[in-house]
Amino acid sequence: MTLLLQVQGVTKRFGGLQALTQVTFDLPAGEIFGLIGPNGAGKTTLFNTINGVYHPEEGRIVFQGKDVTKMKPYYLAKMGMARTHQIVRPLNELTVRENVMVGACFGHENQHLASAAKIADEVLDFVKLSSRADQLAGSLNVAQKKRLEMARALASHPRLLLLDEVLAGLNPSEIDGMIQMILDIRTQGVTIIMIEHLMKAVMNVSDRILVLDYGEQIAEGNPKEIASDPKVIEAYLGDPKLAERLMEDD
Amino acid sequence: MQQLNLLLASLPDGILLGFVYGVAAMGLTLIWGVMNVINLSHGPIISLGMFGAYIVFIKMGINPYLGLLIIAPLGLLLGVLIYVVAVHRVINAPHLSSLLATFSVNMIIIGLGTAAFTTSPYNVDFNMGSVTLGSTTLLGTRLIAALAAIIATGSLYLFLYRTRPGKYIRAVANNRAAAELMGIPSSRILALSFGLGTMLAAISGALIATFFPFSILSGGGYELKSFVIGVLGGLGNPIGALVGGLALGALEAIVPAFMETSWVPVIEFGLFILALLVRPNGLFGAKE
Amino acid sequence: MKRSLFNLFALLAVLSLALAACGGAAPAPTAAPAATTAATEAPAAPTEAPAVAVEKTVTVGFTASQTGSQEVSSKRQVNGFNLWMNQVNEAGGLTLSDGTIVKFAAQSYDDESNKERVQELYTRLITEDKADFLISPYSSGLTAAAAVIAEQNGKLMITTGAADDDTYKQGYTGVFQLYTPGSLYLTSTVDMIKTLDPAAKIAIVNESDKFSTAVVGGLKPYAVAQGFEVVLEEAYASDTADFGPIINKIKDSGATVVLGGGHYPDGSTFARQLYERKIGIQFIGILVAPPDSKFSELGDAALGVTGPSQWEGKATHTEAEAKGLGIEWFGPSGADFAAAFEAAYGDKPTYHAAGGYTAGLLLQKAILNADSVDSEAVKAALDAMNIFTFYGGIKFDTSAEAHGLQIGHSMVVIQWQKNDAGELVREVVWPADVATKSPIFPITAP
Amino acid sequence: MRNWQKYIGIIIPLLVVAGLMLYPTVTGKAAARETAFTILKAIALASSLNILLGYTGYVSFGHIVFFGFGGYVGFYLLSSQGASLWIAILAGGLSSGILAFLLGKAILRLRGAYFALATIGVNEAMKAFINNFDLFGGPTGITLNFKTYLAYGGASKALEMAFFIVGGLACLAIIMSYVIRTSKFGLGLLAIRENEDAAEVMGVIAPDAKTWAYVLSAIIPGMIGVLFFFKNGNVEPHDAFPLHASIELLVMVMLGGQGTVLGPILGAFAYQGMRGYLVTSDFFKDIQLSVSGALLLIIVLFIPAGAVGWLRKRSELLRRVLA
Repeated sequence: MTLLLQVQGVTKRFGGLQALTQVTFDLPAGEIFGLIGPNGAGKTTLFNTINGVYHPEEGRIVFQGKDVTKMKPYYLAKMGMARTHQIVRPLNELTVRENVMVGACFGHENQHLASAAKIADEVLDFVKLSSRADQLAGSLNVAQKKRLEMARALASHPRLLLLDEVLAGLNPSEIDGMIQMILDIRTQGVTIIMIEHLMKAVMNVSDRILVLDYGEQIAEGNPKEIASDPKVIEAYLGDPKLAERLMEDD
Repeated sequence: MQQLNLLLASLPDGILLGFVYGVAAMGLTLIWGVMNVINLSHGPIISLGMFGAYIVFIKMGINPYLGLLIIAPLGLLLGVLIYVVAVHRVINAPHLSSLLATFSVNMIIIGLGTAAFTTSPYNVDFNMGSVTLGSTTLLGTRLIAALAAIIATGSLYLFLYRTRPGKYIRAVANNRAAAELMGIPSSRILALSFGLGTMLAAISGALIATFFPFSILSGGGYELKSFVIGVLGGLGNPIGALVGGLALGALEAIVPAFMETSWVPVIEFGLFILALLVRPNGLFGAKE
Repeated sequence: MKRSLFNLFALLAVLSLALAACGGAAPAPTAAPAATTAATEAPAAPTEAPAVAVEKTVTVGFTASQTGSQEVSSKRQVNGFNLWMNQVNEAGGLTLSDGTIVKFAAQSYDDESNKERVQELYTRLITEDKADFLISPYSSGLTAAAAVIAEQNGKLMITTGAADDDTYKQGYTGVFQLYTPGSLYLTSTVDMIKTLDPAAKIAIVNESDKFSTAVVGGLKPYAVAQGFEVVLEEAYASDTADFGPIINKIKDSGATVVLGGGHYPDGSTFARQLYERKIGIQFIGILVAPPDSKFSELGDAALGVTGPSQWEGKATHTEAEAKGLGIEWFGPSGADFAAAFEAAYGDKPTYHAAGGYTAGLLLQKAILNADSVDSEAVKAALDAMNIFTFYGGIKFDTSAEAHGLQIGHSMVVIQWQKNDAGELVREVVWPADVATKSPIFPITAP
Repeated sequence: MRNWQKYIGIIIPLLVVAGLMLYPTVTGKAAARETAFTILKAIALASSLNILLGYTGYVSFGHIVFFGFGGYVGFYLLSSQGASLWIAILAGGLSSGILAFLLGKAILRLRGAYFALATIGVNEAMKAFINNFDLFGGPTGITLNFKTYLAYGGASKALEMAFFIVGGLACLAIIMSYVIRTSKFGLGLLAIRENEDAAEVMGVIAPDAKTWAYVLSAIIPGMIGVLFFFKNGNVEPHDAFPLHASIELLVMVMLGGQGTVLGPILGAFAYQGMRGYLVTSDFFKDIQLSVSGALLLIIVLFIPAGAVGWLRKRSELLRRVLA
C-alpha cells in the first residue's frame, strides 16, 4: 500500500510557545485517521501545518511522494488536499452553489465553470443542501454551514480530506447523518484525517488514531490500543470534560 | 562639511516640528489602535484646531496657549459627536464603510469651513522671539509648541495608564469582546477614544497655527503626514507616533541638505510605502 | 412570473428616469449681475445715431471660479469686467461707422476652479449660448484648458489672469494675452537690483509648479546676462510650510538677494520665516503674495518685501506717458477707473480687477478698430493692436511660434513700506519714472 | 426566457452607455457631449475600480495613480515623440498595467486598511516624483501643440473622436467587468473578497489572482488618462493625480453597489448628476461639499450595499438579472 502522506518530525513554534513537537506519522491511502487530544493540544495547528497555512520550523511533510513542507495551501489544494474548518468560513455573499463551485474550480481538478456547477449540484445533493443552492451562504444555519464546508472540500474531488470537528455543535441525528457521510466518502477512495472531540464517533470510524497532548504525540494506534493506553487516560484525566465524555462513551 | 553645517542648523528645528507632527499622528493612531478605524476627517479637524487658535487669539484676544484649554475640550466634544453620528453604526462593518463615513465627515467640515472662512490663508501673528545657538536659530513659538506637545503626550500616557477610563480604553483596544464581557461599556469608551483622537488633532492644529499660515484645506497635508508617521511608528502606538513624528521632522530637515527641497515628498512617501511593506506594524512598533 | 416582469419594467422605468435626470442636470447659467438688465433698460440710443440704427448685442462668455482655490482673485477679475460692460452699455453702447450700435451681454458659469468643468462650460458658451467672444477664466491652468476649446471652435479669447507663457506657444491663433508673461515677471526686479547693488548674489527659491517654474525659467538667464551670480537655485513643493531648511541653505550660500516664491500661501509663509530667521538678506522679491492687500497681515515681516505687479492704483499709467512713447492712448484714466470700481463694489481695485476691466476695454478697442464684430476682423485688429491704457501698454506677438503673447506690457515693482503714521503701505518703487517712493535697500544691514 | 436573463446583466449597462453616446449626437448639442464625456469617463473609471474593490475586496484609495501615470506616459509619447493617439492610448494602458503588476507584487500582500494606506502613499509618491521628473516636464507638465489635432481632421473633429473613444473605452470597461464577473477567474476573486484564507485553502492562488485583478483594473484608467489629456491639451502633475478623484470613484462604486456590473455605472451617473445639480443650485452652491458629504454619510450608514445591492437583496429575479 502506498503512503499518501508522511509527517516526519514536525515542530512548530509560535514565539516561545511550542505548539508541535516532533510529530511523526505515516498515512496510507484509503485510511480514516483520527486525531484527538485535549483542547489546545495542537490538533488544528497540525492541520494548518499539513496544508501549508503554517510552515514548520523543523521536520518534513511529504504528500504523494513529494516534499510539500514549504508549499502554500493553494498548491496543496491543487495536489488534492482539501479541508474543512473548525470555525466555519462560508463565503457569505456568494450563493451556496457558488461556494461549492469554488472548490471544484480551483481545487484538485481545476474544473471549468459549467462542469463545476454540475459537480456542485451533485455534491450538494450528497450533503443534502440542494434545496438551498441558490441561497446566500450567509443565510445558512450552523449545521448547514458545516455541511457546506464539507461540500466545498468534496467538490474538489480530493485525495486527502482534513476534517476539523465536523460533528461539533450538531444534534444526535445530524451526527449520525454526518458519520454516514464520512464513511460514504471513504468508499469513494478518499483518505481522511479527522479531528474530533466526540470519542464514540472517532473510535467507531477511525482505522487508526493519533493522540496529541501539549503538542507532543503521546500515542498512536488502532482504537482499541488507544482506549487502553495509560498515557492517553492520564492526559484525558487532566481534562475533566473529556474524561467525562470517555466514560459516557464506554 | 557644508552638508554638516546645514544639518546642524536645520536638525534642531525639524525635531521641534516633529513633536507637533507627533501629536497630530497620535490622534490618528489612537483611534486606529482602539477601533481599527482610519479617521479620514483627521485633516479638517486639524484645520478646525487652527481656526480655533485664530478665533481665541485674534477675535477674543486670549493667548493661544491658554486658548488650548478651550480648544481641547471642544475637540473632545466634536470627536464624541462625530463618533455617535457617523462612526458608531459602521464600527464593525468592513473597512470601506468606516473610511467613507469619516470621509463624508471630512467633506461636511470642509464644505462648512469653506463657506465660513473661504479657502484663503489665515495667520495667527504670534511672535515669541527666538534663541540663537551657534549656527541655528530656534523660534520661541516652536519651542513652546514642542513643550506643549510633550505635555500632551505625557498627559495622554498618564491618562491611559493611571486612570480608570484610560485602562478601559486600553482594555477595549486589546480585546473589545473580552472587555464587554467584563462589564466595560465599550460604546462609551469608543466614543471617548474617538474624542481623544480628535482632541489631539485639534491641539496639534492650534500649535501649528502659531507658526504657519493655514486655511481650511491645510489639515489635509498634516493628515497625510500623520499616515506616514503612523506607519513609521506603528499604527495604534502613541509613543511610536511621537518617535515617528520626530523621525519625520528630522527627515524633512535632513533631505534638503542633500538634494532639492522638492524631493522631500518623494522621499517621504517612498519611505512610507517601504515601511508598510517591511514592517506593517511600524519600524518602532511592537512586533505582533 | 407576472410579478417578475413588473419588476423588470419598474427597473427600466427607473433607468430611463436616471437618463432623463442626467440630461436635465446641466448647469443653469449664473446670472451676470445687472449687466443684461442694464442693457435692456438703457435709455434711448445715442442722439447722433443715423436714422436706421441697428442695435446688436454681443455676447461675451467666460467662467468664473465661484468656488474652489481661485475664488478670491477670480471674483475681482469678474467685477472688473462687469464694471467695464456696465459703463459701455450705460453710455449707449459702441457705434460702428455703418450706424450699428453694439451692446454687450455677459454669460458666465461657475467653473469650480476645475479644468474638466472649464472645458465643458466653454463648449456650452460657444455652442449653446452662442458667445461671440470669450474672456479667459482666472489662472494659467484653467486658461490653458479653456484656450484649447476656444481655438478648437475658432473663437477669439482674450486672456487675463493667466501669465504662463506656454499656452501661447502651442500654435494658437485666436488667443490673446493681457498679462505680462510669466518669464518676464521678475526681470524688471533684476533691473532694479542692478541699480541698487550690481554685485548682489542672488538665491532663486521658487515653488515647484507650472507658473513659478516659468517665471524662474525667464529669470535665471536674465540675471546671469545682467552679470549677477546666482548662488542658489531651489524649488520646493507647493504645500511646503516649513522653510527652515531652505533658509539655512540660503544663509549657507552667502546670498544677499532672494527672488522667487510662487503663490500666496507659500509666498507669505516664506516671507514671514525669512524675517523670523534674521539671516541678513538685503532684498526680497516674491511673486504674487506681496501685491495682495492681505500681505500686510504679516506685520513687520512684510516690511521691505517687494513683488512684481501687473498694475498698481498708485502708479497707474497716464496719457502723458503714452504721448511720450508715441503710442495711442485709450480708455479712462486710472483714477476714474479706481473711483468707479470703488463706487460699484466698495473695494479698492487690485490688478486682477484692472485686468478684468482692461480685457473688456481691449475688446471694445478691437471692435472699434475693426469697425465690425466679425471674428476675423476683430482678430486682425488685435494682431495690429498697439495701445496704451491706464493698465499699461498692450501689444501682441504675431509670430507663428508665440502668437498672442503679450509684449507691450511691463510690470511695476511694489514694496511694503511704513508711512508716517507707522502703517504698512504698498509703494511703487520701480520703474523710477512712476515710482511713488524710493526703495528701502538694504532691508537689513549686511 | 432563461437565455435573455443570462445576458441582461450586460445588456442594460451597454444600453446605458449607448444612450449616453447617442444623446449628444441626436440632439446635436456639443455641451451635452461634454457632460456625457464626463459621465462616460466616470463610468469607465468606476467600472475598472470595481474589479479590484467590488470583486476582490481591496480598497484602493489611490486608483487615480493609474489614470495619471498611464496618461502621462501616453501623452508624452503623443506630444514629444510623435506617436499617434492610438499608439499613445495603448501605451498608456500598457504602462499602467505594468505599474500595477509591479506594485501588486509588493503591496497586495497588505490587507484591509494597510493596503488602502499604501495606495495613498503610492499616489502621493508618484505625484511628487513626476513633479521632479524633467522628461515629463516636471512641475510645468506637458502641453500639446495645437497642430497635433490637425492629424485628426482638426480640433473639433479630434474632440468628437475623443468622445467616441471614451464611449468605446466605457463599453470595454463594462464588458471586461462583466466577463470577469461571470468567469472562473471572477469566482476566484469573489472568493478572495469573502475570505482570502478560505479561498487559498480551496486552491485559489490568491497572490496571482489579486495581481491580475489589479492589472486589469489599471489598464482602462491608463488609457482614459491619455485620452483625457489629449482632449485637454495639457497636463500638470496635480491635475493628473488628484487624491480626491480616487475617493470620488470609491463613492461612485459604493453608491451604485460594489461587486455588481451595473452598480458603478449607476453610481457614476448619480454622483455626477448630483454634483452637477449641487454646484449650480443657488441654494446649495456655497455648501455643496457639505451636502454631498451628508448624502454620502446617509448612504454609507443606511444603504451600505448601494442601490444595486439593495435591489438585489429585494428579489430573486433581480439578483439573477442584475449582474
